[in-house]
Amino acid sequence: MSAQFAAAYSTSTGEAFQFWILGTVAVIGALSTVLMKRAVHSALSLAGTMIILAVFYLANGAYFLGIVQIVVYTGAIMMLFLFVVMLVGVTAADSLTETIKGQRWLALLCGLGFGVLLFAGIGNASLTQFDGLGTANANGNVEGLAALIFTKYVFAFEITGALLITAAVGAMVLTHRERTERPKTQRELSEQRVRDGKHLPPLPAPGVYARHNAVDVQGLLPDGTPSELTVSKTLRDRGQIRDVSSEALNDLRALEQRAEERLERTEIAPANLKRTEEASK
Amino acid sequence: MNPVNYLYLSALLFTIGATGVLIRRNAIVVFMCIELMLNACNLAFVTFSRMHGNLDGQVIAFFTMVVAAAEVVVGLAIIVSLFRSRHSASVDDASLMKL
Amino acid sequence: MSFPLLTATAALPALGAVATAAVPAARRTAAKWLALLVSLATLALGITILVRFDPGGDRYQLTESHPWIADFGVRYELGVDGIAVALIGLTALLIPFVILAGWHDADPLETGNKRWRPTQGFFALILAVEAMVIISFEATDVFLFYIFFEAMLIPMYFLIGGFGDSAHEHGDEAAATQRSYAAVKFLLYNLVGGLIMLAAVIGLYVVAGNFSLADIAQARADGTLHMATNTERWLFLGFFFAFAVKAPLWPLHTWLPNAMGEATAPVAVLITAVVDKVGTFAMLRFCLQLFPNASKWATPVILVLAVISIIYGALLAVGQRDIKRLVAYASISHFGFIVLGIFAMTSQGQSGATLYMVNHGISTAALMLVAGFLISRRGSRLIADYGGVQKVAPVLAGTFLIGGLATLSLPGLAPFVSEFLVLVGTFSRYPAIGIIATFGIVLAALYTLVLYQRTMTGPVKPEVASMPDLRPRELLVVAPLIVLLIFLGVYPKPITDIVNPAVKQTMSDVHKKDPKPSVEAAK
Amino acid sequence: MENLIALLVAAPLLGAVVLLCGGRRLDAVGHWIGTILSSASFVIGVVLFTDLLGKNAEHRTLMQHLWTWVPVEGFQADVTFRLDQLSMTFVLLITGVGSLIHLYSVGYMEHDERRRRFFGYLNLFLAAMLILVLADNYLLLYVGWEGVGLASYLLIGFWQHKPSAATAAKKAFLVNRVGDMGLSIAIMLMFTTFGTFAFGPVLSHVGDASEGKLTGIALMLLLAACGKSAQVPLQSWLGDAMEGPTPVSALIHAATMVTAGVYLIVRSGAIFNAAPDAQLVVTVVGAVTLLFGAIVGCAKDDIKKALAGSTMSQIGYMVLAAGLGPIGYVFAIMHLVTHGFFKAGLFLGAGSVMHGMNDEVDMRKYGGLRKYMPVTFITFGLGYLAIIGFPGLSGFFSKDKIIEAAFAKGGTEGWILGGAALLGAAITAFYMTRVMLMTFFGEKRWQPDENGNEPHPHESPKTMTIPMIVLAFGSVFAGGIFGIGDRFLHWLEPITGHEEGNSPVSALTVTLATMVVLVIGVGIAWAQYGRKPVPAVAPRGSLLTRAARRDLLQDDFNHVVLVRGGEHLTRSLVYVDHTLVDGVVNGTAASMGGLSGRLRKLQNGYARSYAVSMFGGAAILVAATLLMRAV
Repeated sequence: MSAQFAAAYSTSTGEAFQFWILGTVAVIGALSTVLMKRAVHSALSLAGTMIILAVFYLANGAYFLGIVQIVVYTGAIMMLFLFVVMLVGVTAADSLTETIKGQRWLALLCGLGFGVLLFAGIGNASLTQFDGLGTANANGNVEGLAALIFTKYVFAFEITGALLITAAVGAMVLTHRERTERPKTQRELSEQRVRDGKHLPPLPAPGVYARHNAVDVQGLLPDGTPSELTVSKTLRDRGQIRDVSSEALNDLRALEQRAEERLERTEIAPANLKRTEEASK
Repeated sequence: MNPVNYLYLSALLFTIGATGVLIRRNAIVVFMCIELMLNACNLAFVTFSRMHGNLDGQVIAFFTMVVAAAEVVVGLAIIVSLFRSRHSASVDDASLMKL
Repeated sequence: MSFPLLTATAALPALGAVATAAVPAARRTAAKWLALLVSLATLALGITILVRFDPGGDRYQLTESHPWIADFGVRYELGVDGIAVALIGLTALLIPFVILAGWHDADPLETGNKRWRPTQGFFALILAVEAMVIISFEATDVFLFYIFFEAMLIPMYFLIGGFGDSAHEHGDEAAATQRSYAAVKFLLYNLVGGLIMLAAVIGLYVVAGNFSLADIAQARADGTLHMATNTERWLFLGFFFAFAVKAPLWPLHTWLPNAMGEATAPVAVLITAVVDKVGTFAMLRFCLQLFPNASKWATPVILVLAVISIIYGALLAVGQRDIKRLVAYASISHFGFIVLGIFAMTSQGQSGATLYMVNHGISTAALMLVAGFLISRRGSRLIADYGGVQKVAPVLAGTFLIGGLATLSLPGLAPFVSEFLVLVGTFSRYPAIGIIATFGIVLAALYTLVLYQRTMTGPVKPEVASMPDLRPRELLVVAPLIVLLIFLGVYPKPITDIVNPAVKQTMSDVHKKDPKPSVEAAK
Repeated sequence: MENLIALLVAAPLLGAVVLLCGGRRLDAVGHWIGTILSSASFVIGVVLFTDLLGKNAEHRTLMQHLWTWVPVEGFQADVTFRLDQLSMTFVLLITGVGSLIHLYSVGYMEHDERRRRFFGYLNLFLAAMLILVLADNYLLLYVGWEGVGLASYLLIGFWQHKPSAATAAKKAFLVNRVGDMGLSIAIMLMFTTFGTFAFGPVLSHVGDASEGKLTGIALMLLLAACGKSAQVPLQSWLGDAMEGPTPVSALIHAATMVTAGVYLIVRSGAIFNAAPDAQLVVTVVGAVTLLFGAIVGCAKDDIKKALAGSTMSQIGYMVLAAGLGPIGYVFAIMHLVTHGFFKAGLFLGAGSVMHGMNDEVDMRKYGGLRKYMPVTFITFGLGYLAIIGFPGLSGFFSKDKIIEAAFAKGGTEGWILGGAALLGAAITAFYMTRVMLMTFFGEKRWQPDENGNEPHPHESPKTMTIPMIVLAFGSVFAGGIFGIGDRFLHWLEPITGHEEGNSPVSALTVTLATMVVLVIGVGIAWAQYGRKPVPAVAPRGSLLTRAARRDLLQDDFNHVVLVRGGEHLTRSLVYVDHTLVDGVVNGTAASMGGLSGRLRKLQNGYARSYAVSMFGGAAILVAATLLMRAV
């Protein structure tokens, strides 16, 4: 691989080519992570950037890390992200308008200043010598890493193990809700419902008299008003209730128009007549 | 090409990530930006490793990944429980630090 | 090892404070009696110190010394010289009277105080103040002193802010606002002073390498510890500023009238007669001993400030409409005299100043406590609300008059001796300043007599017509103080004998000798 | 024998303590306790006097050291009493007149429910006054000095429910305090000059001190004397002091306390002798006051205030004499003693008149009282004759000597001072005759008051008349006993020293001149008040009369300059303290509050906002690191 010969001051043309193409894409990915309205898009952009970074790791002679980057980061962590995004709501888009006064300008100013400082720092540092990993990776990259991790860094390694376990336990503690009391029995629940005076019978079913039977359509109450209760709470929360109140009339109007076109009538019958006709059907 | 360019790229990504942390309100995106910053650091470590011709930089990057993984686990757990109680993943909603 | 008498004297009221605070909420009376007994026991220990102290012996006696924070050379070092003994005696003496005078001041039944366990808190705080004041007088380690010098602000803050009298012309709401204003003002003033002092304490450590008063003074005297002139002056100013706030010296005085006006009379006595004495005491003990050259350097300015305090305080006292604020301004005037005596750098001045601290404590306590009894009867602090009290409550008026006469330094009462010593001591070195300060005695007569005339004489006002005379408990508070005022007025020797050697030491610390009379043969 | 001296003081002091702390249970016997204890003091005084008489003139000084009062490095004040001829004279006067007035008060204050306390105060006064004259050093004298001031304050303000009495008491104390300031400065000066302030060392080493310092001391002592003895310019309190009960006016404000200034000057004679400039000031003060008091006395219609003016004037004579130095010291004291008798007698007489006239003090509402109260008339009349210097009576011997001595000062000063003293004698004759005529002669002029109570003039009870009679005896004979054969001169000379001045005029001439001016004064008074009826309402009078009625505008001056000025000063200072001194502090606090309010807005609780500051901080740190590297 090209990276293996990168002990020289300059890298191969292939790597340069790869760097400029993929680097640009990585920056675009990073930018879209920040700028995309929907979290899911951000996550996908980030995943792309990470894959590119994995390639760069490989190019820099870090074979083990490159693979780990793909497997752990892109494979596991980003999926975890996507999972949470789904949990929270894929479609909910963030508003990108800023609510804290001056926050965006200050952030951009700080970011710009910090970037300039970092660039200046790197530019000023006398990074003239590149040793390359030729000798280090001579016995294989994984073996080299293993030798370091299990000798020089064994203590840190053990501690990170502990950290991981703690984090796992912590995540469980945070997300798990301990049941601190006996669950209520059916009887108690029904009694509770009677006591509270809330909706005693089962919730009404969605859909209106066979005209629609989709779950996202509200059923009508006897007086003709649609009832939100008939739609499942999840859909309600997502704001995905379909309003079909005007659909029947539109259908009728379209039907009449078509009929008139066919019959080449010009006059439209009065509305009350139509209604009687419909009723007779 | 001078491999120093990797460092510039790393700096750029880090800055973008940092700015993202500051301007986004969705906690999940903020988290992603933090991941981006961590990855930018990792890139720098890997580059340093190549520069110095030893594997210490890669070991550090490896540890960074582990820590990042742990952090993501806990962070996402926090976000989930926040979302559960507040029905929102906006970091601005948690402005209880104000008296 | 001998019995740690000094520690015990300070620890007893501290333990008493804890015990008093722990008395169950319903048993208010038990808390009162417990506090009184503890303060009396402390008085007994104070008297033991007085007896055990040998005026002809070492400079610091009954010393105790234990390492405390070894890394910074901070030691738990106690020791008393004559000045400290006198002031410890004063403190231990006054606290029982303060407690007795404030017997009902924090009783929820009497005052409607809605605080949690007010009675227990009130008396525990008083005892805590006593403990801290006593240990400040005893400490010979600068750092140890500093800690308690600052710590006593905490209980004082709560005493001022938490337990005012309800005698406010604009009602309880306004009274509470005024009170918290006064308490915060007190705290801030003293904290600023304390912080500046802290900087100086640290500076002293940097220069001297330890905190022991005796060691540093010894090293300075030997010449082994050399301080640059400017360093010494800055350190001196740091210390002096804190003490001048506490004392208080013009123009750092404005917290005192607020604090004394809003606090209950016993707490006001605690402020002016006990706590403020730590300031003047510390000038004598720390400023002069640690920084003799800087003290001499600053003397002219300090004397001018002291004279301004005397005249200014007296003039403002004349202009007050509020009895307690009047006494506060009178105290400012008196503190001017004390500072004058200390910095006149004569034996008479410094002995007089020490004696003045004791006498001012007793006389102000007498006047202020009687004023407190008066105010509690009528529910007003305004002078204009009184008149003709003498007719209905002659004993109250009589004791008030004697307290007032002590304040104006009538010969035969204790403050005269000290005031005259201060004046003579000042005059013999700085005649002009001495003469200006003498005007203070005319003004003192003016504000005292005007106060007496407006409140006690003249036709009886209808509001005071049914005012009861002093009750036995109140008489028990005032009578001993008056007896003491008269006794120390005609026979101050017991105190001067204790104080004189210490003053001699201090004079030699600052390398000053009394000015010689121009005709020596006469002596 | 020395040990008795302390008893002199202790007896009345005990009385004061017992009476003031005793409570109501002593109400019934309190006045007798007071009287007995003051008489006891008098008896001890007499015993000591006989003891002194039995000794040689050189050994007539007894000292009693009681205890060390203020022992401080380089400063020694002892409680030591010194009884010599000078203090003995005073002791007898104070305890003698004092006891008589105690007796008189038993009757005078009979109807006052606070009589016990009155006697307590009187005893306190006696004790303080005795400390004053017995003290062996100036500091102890200062104790007595202020002690009598306190007693005077309490007694003038005895009827405190009257605002005028309370004000007068306060005024007396304050004006005296100004004088006391002089005394304390004098003591300080003595201390810096001599290192001590005991009489013996100071007075015997006067010669070693510079004249400038001595003049300073002397002038400060004079200031003190002016305050206590109501001399110009500190005389304004004496007239107001008449608000006190009459026995008080007789004892304190006529016979004893007000003469303390004279005592001080005579006692410090050595200092004054060495400071001629100060002496000149003393004589001027004395001369001015004797005329001032006399003029004021002429215009007052209030019998007590007329007598108060007279007191001022007579003490002016004494101060004048004391200012003359050794020529006059003895006569100053002699006049002081005789004055003590006749002025006390006059005041007691006035008190007796008031007692009979329902406490009326306006002489225009008297008239013809000689028929109603004969004893009072006779004793008052004898006092009157004594004070105007009727030949053979006390005043004749003492006052004439002073006038002689004034002339004997020599030079222009002698003429001026002598002239002033003569003029004073004339005016004295005038106003005393006026008082006499308006009170006891002419037609009755009293009217029923608004309640319809017409006064029924009557003679006073025995307890009151007996002291008056005794004092009248003193007024008549004391001068003769002292003056004839210069007995008093020989008695006092060892202490005060004496010189015969070289008078430009002979003693006989002076006596004759005095007689002439006396006749003129009496004649004018007779022409104005004896021949024609006295109007019951005071006529408007000339400008001088009106000014004299208002104490020659001194009070108005005080009011405008001192009282108003002082009020403005204190008020503006209160304002300054509140707005400026406190304002700076509160302003600092407010600006701190404003600043923190602004800073608080940064703490908006948004984590992102804090993150920006963290990020900014990191940027600054990086910049700093880079800069450090670059440098």
